[in-house]
Amino acid sequence: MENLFDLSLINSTIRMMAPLLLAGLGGAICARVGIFNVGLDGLMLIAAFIGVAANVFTNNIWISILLAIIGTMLFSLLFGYMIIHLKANMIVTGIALNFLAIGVTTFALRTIFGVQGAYYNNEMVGLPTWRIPIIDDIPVVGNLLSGQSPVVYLGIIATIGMYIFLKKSVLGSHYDAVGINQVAAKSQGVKIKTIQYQAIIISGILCALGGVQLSLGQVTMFSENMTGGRGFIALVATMLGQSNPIGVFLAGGLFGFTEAISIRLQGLNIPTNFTLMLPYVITILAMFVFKDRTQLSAMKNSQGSSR
Amino acid sequence: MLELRGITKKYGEFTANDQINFSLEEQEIHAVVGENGAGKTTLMRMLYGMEEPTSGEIFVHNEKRNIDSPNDAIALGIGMVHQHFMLFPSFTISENVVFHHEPRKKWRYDREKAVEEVDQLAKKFGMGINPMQKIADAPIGIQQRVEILKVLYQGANIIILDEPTAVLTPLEVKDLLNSLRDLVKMGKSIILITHKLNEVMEVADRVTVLRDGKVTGTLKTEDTNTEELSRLMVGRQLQKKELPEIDTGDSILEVNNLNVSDSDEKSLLTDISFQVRQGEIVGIAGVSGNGQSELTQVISGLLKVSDGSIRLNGQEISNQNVRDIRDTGLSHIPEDRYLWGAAKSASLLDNMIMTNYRKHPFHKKGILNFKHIRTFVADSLKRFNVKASSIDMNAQYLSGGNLQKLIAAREIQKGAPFLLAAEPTRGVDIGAMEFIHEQIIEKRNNGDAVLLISSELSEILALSDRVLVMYEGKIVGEFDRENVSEEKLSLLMAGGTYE
Amino acid sequence: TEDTSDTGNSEEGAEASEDAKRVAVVLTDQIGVNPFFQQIADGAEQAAEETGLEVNVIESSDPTETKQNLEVAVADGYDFILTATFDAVDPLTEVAQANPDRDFAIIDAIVDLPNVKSTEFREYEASYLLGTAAGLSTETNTVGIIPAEDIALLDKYIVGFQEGVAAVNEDAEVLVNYVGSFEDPAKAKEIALQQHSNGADFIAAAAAVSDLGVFEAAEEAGFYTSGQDIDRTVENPDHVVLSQLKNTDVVAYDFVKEYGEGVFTTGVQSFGLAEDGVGLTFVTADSEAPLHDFIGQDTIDQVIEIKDQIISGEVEVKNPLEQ
Amino acid sequence: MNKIKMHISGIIQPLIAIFVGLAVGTIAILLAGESIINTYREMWNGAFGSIYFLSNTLERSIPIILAGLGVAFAFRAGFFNLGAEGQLVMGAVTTAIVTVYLPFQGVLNPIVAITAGMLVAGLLSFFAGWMEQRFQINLLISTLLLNYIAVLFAGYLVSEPFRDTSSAGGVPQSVMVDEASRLPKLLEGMNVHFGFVLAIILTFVLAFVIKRTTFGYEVRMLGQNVFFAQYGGIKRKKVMFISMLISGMLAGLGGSVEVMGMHYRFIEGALTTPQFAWTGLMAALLANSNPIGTTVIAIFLAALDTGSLGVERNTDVPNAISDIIQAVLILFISAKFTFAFIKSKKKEGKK
Ligand SMILES: Nc1ncnc2c1ncn2[C@@H]1O[C@H](COP(=O)(O)OP(=O)(O)OP(=O)(O)O)[C@@H](O)[C@H]1O
Ligand SMILES: Nc1ncnc2c1ncn2[C@@H]1O[C@H](COP(=O)(O)OP(=O)(O)OP(=O)(O)O)[C@@H](O)[C@H]1O
Ligand SMILES: [Mg+2]
Ligand SMILES: [Mg+2]
Repeated sequence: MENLFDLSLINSTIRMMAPLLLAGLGGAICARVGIFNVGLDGLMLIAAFIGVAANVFTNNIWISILLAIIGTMLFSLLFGYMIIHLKANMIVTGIALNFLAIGVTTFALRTIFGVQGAYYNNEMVGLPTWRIPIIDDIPVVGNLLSGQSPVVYLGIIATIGMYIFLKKSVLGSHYDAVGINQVAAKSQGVKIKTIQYQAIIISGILCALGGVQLSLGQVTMFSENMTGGRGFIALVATMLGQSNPIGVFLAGGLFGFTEAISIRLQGLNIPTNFTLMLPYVITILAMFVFKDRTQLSAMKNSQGSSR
Repeated sequence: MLELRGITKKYGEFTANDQINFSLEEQEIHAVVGENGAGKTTLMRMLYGMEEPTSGEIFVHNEKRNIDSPNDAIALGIGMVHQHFMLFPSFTISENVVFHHEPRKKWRYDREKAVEEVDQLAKKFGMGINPMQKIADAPIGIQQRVEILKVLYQGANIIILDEPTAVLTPLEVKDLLNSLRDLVKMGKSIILITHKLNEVMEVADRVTVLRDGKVTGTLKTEDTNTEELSRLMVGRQLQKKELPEIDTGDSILEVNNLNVSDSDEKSLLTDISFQVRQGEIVGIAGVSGNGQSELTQVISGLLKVSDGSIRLNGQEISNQNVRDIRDTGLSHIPEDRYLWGAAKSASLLDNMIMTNYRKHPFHKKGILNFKHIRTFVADSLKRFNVKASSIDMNAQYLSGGNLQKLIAAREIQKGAPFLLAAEPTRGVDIGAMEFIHEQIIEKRNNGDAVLLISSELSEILALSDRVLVMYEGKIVGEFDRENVSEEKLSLLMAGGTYE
Repeated sequence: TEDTSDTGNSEEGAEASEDAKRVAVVLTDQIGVNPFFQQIADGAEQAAEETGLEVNVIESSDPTETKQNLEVAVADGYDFILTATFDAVDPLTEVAQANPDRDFAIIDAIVDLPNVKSTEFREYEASYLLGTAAGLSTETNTVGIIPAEDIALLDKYIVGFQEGVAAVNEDAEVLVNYVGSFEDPAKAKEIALQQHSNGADFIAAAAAVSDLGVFEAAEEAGFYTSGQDIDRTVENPDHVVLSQLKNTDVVAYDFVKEYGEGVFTTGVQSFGLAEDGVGLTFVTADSEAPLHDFIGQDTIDQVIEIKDQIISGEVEVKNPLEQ
Repeated sequence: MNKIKMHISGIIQPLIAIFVGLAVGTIAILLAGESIINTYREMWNGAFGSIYFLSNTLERSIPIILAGLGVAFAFRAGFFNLGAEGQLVMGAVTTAIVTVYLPFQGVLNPIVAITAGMLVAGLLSFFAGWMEQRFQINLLISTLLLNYIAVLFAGYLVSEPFRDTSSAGGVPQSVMVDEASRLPKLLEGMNVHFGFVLAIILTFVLAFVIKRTTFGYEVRMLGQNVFFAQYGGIKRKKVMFISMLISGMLAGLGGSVEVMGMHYRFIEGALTTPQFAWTGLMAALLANSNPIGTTVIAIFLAALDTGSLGVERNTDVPNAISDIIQAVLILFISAKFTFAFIKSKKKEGKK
């Protein structure tokens, strides 16, 4: 109990939230252009696998990440093609993508490595941890912020980058426009499909990083279905954060934090199933505080803009 | 400067445009008129690159062009103000105007410059707007201006306006028509689609009439008149009707000291009092956005009353739920047929029984009686001239005018003692308008009470026994049918005082 | 599906060898979920090869599938059907009752029927040994165990471990943190790091696939850990310093071999330290990996002594599920 | 003319989907080095090869159908209920506990126990609806999160207070249902049980309610256009509460009958591992929330599952292949294929 709040808690939070944050940002960029991406979990799983497979064959972490990104992008393009060109139902496609990811990775695990369940070997090169020169020397903060995997830093950079992109860039405002009123954007000559594909590709890249962080950052191995539903939690983070990068960051942080806390609470005499529930309960409670205004205003908008 | 030759557009078996020839001269206002579904919008969408013609050719400045996307159109100097607004509610006015042609510093969006440019542009064309305002907070008239500014910002020389006046108040219409004239003076050419022939006569140089996808005539406005145009449009002569004198009876709707505020305590309606009696049509005139929508909603139970009372048929109905109010005796033609009035993806049948489904013999013990319903719906649609291929088709495939007739049919058929008719003919062609007007008058003649809320002054003047004027949430004037004039009303509607 | 014969198809199978008896191994989960399943399949296959039986391993992934696979195995005419784990108890009970003339066996759970041979393992005896080894070796007087889920079944590992630690080291604290999943190595790693930061220098992994996360944490943070069911020390002898053993392969091998040799009898068997059904590396079985100094031969010698006491009955380790 | 076209495109689409699904499966089978025809034959046999296999398929479809119907019903009213999984599990665990503690066995016992299960599941879904109505809590998030909570809570119930301690296993499961109270099997020695009859009856009841009753009309109109429904005097709150309640009850029933007709107890994970709820959700979406369509597709998806069991038993093909085939099939069924084809043809024709 005395160890409930300590430095390692924050460290632990950052580690746990990184994949959620990355995939959540992927969900957010899709949501911005009017795509509800339920396939985040599948995309992460694919990336986690490719990252490990590539690592085994190349023994180079950077090439592994690159290949994971390319492979995941292909899958996200499949998702995009289905929903944009073939007008398939987004949710069905997303769920099917998740099933497909489980099938493909399990199948590949067997056919490529001849093992089932999990694959790891000692020669694999995991993500390094980076010490950030100046921050590292600051007493407490250094311990917290330095010494994480580069992908974690990428997650933070992606959050800020996406925020700037959406708020400050011209293209970002086009993304928003596509999400708010597709017909209007189209009538002004915006290439809706191009933008949606871009968003889906970005989402693929972000999920790939999330997946790689899972299989090469947090651990260095692949196990079947190792995302364990993190993609769905990322989806929750997307929605709770109202598709705003900062919001997603906070939502992911909340989730990572409560999960880290919940492990520590196991020391108390509470049945474990209840401590495991904590992140979900807290998230629901958080929704009472952070009302989903986008939904409310969407309702209002539809009233205002219709004639 | 623009010419369409032999344009044909087919949707499957259906021909929306049939061998259309059309030309636009430099600095001309060329009106396009036609009934709902005549093919006006379709034609313009092809010109703007949003639809592909099945056959035919488009010439711009005597060169044959393929317009495959709005980008092509914009590049050729063609801009379009759509029948339905193409705006982003959560964006500001300036963001909407410069959209897709944003001023930038490298990749960055230069919002300050956008505001500046839009401000200048608006000043140049004499349109008062606040570039920083959000579209969601802007009244419809302003939104319309934003649409035009958008086209101007893109540097269009050919401006297509698809029914731009349908949602505007008389004053706003006047403003708009003036702006159009100014635009032409500054070298623009304009295609104006409208249902309102007086606007055509007032502002257009030439007019092309469409009927069933074909051109039935292209005329100079100097050489024609509204009667001729009407005949070309509908293929028959329209006749005007008079309101017969009848005795008014008990008051059906009584509104006393009604106050409504929004969630921020801002007053939307202030101290409204009036009544509507049996055998009477009371018209509420006003520039839209002055509380008419709120009044409609509060009477029909969609909005909460803050203070005061509303009595319908002798019963207090303020803050009752919609169902109870309807059961007390309300029929309601809503102001926005797509938002409130219908479910687009539901069948005509489903749309038609909304007011009746809870009554016998429409259901027995909660089970819908389709035998009765089908004959009822088929009969009603026939009686109200709704052109539809089947009662099972989706409402979205009905043209706007026909859908409006369906809604009118639904509400009038109900036989309630009070009809709340909000913008009952907005954006509807003359034939349909005439028909709906006749039905409203007939209802009055049967001794029912009608509250007519319309931003269309001619409609108010044509139908009302009594006229109330609303301005900024208050009733600022009342006239009897005999001593009402358009000027007096316009003055009050604009916030002026009279005498 | 791992066939040793050409195909497992019923018609073709019969053709392949006229009189070869056929064995079905119906597993209640995917093999990959737990090395334990792999062991059963391997043991059965080896015995089948030696005795000229035909064997087909069938994986299921939920109780309904298990039941249906058992039923189909009966219908397809398999002579002997082997299954495993408690998840198979309900389905097997039903199927075995309906087919009294067929032979069945279940590993790691008991189905008390005349045509079923059952085995249970006394894992808690091995856990106890592991606990004593941990209690003797710890330098921080803090050890941990990371089970998959908070379910009574896993008390066989947890309680035995706790008792073992307490028996040799009164001051030692035992941290218990559940992963919440058998297949989440990332979370298991996080928990292991957490326990380590709370002072644990030895952490027993008891969470199937999730164990890999604990091993990684050990390597990264520099503490010691142990594996479960099979000898995991070979994978990383510097950090995985012990492994609790559960010789399901031996049992599976025995059962199939007995059947192949025609000496199969039904009934209930219990495997503990005495029967060499469970054990601990270096204590009951040698390992290819060298013994780590953290444990040390001294400790091993003491643990061997305790093992002998358990076998002789001098020390009694109770089944935590019957306490 | 148009109708014929629509019918043809209605058939072509699934055909293309099946073709692509099988083609992808073929590639995977080739990679695994197995006989293609043999694999597909085993798949067919596993799903429909005999009455026994058909009965397995039908049995498997029961929770999928019921979860799917639940989702479909809420969806018809415009509410996206992603909580079928939690509702399924809460229904099952409640039934499993109630049946054991009821003082009587026999016909009445399952009726009471199943009703209790449905009620609890219904209330769970109702709770999400209430939070949406009262506090504007996004239904998608709340139902998704409640799944985790419900599954963990049910797990707690059967690993602590209501665990079956009679057997030495120590696995989290409830006490066995008394034999007299179990739902009957439809055929001797076959797995399909009375729950299937319930599911089919409810399919038609639901189709009838949605299409032919005033309440169904309110549900449909609310789902099509909230504003229109409000304008017409339909009470959103009432319709939402009732439809969320019914939606949850249907999913809950799916869990309850699995307990009373198949497993005879609540076993942790037995309803979540097979992804019943998500499969049901897909069935509902693929069928556009039409109850009869949902049920037909649910049976088809169940057949893919049982078919893959056949593949698993009789070939060396990793059963992950059936996951792949399934996913691809679903992907392509939901695609608007014919549309895209006709469109591209038209364009080519013109150029
Ligand atoms: N995408 C489409 N698919 C099929 N038919 C269409 C489509 N768009 C328009 N139509 C049909 O083409 C006809 C002409 O439509 P159009 O929009 O051009 O009419 P309009 O003259 O603008 O009418 P209104 O005055 O009501 O706006 C209508 O009957 C309509 O049903
Ligand atoms: N996807 C579509 N398929 C078939 N017809 C369509 C489609 N979209 C629109 N239409 C038809 O296009 C026509 C024009 O519709 P639009 O919304 O432009 O104007 P409207 O509703 O007819 O307006 P108004 O009555 O105000 O002139 C309508 O007849 C409508 O039925
Ligand atoms: Mg129109
Ligand atoms: Mg039009």
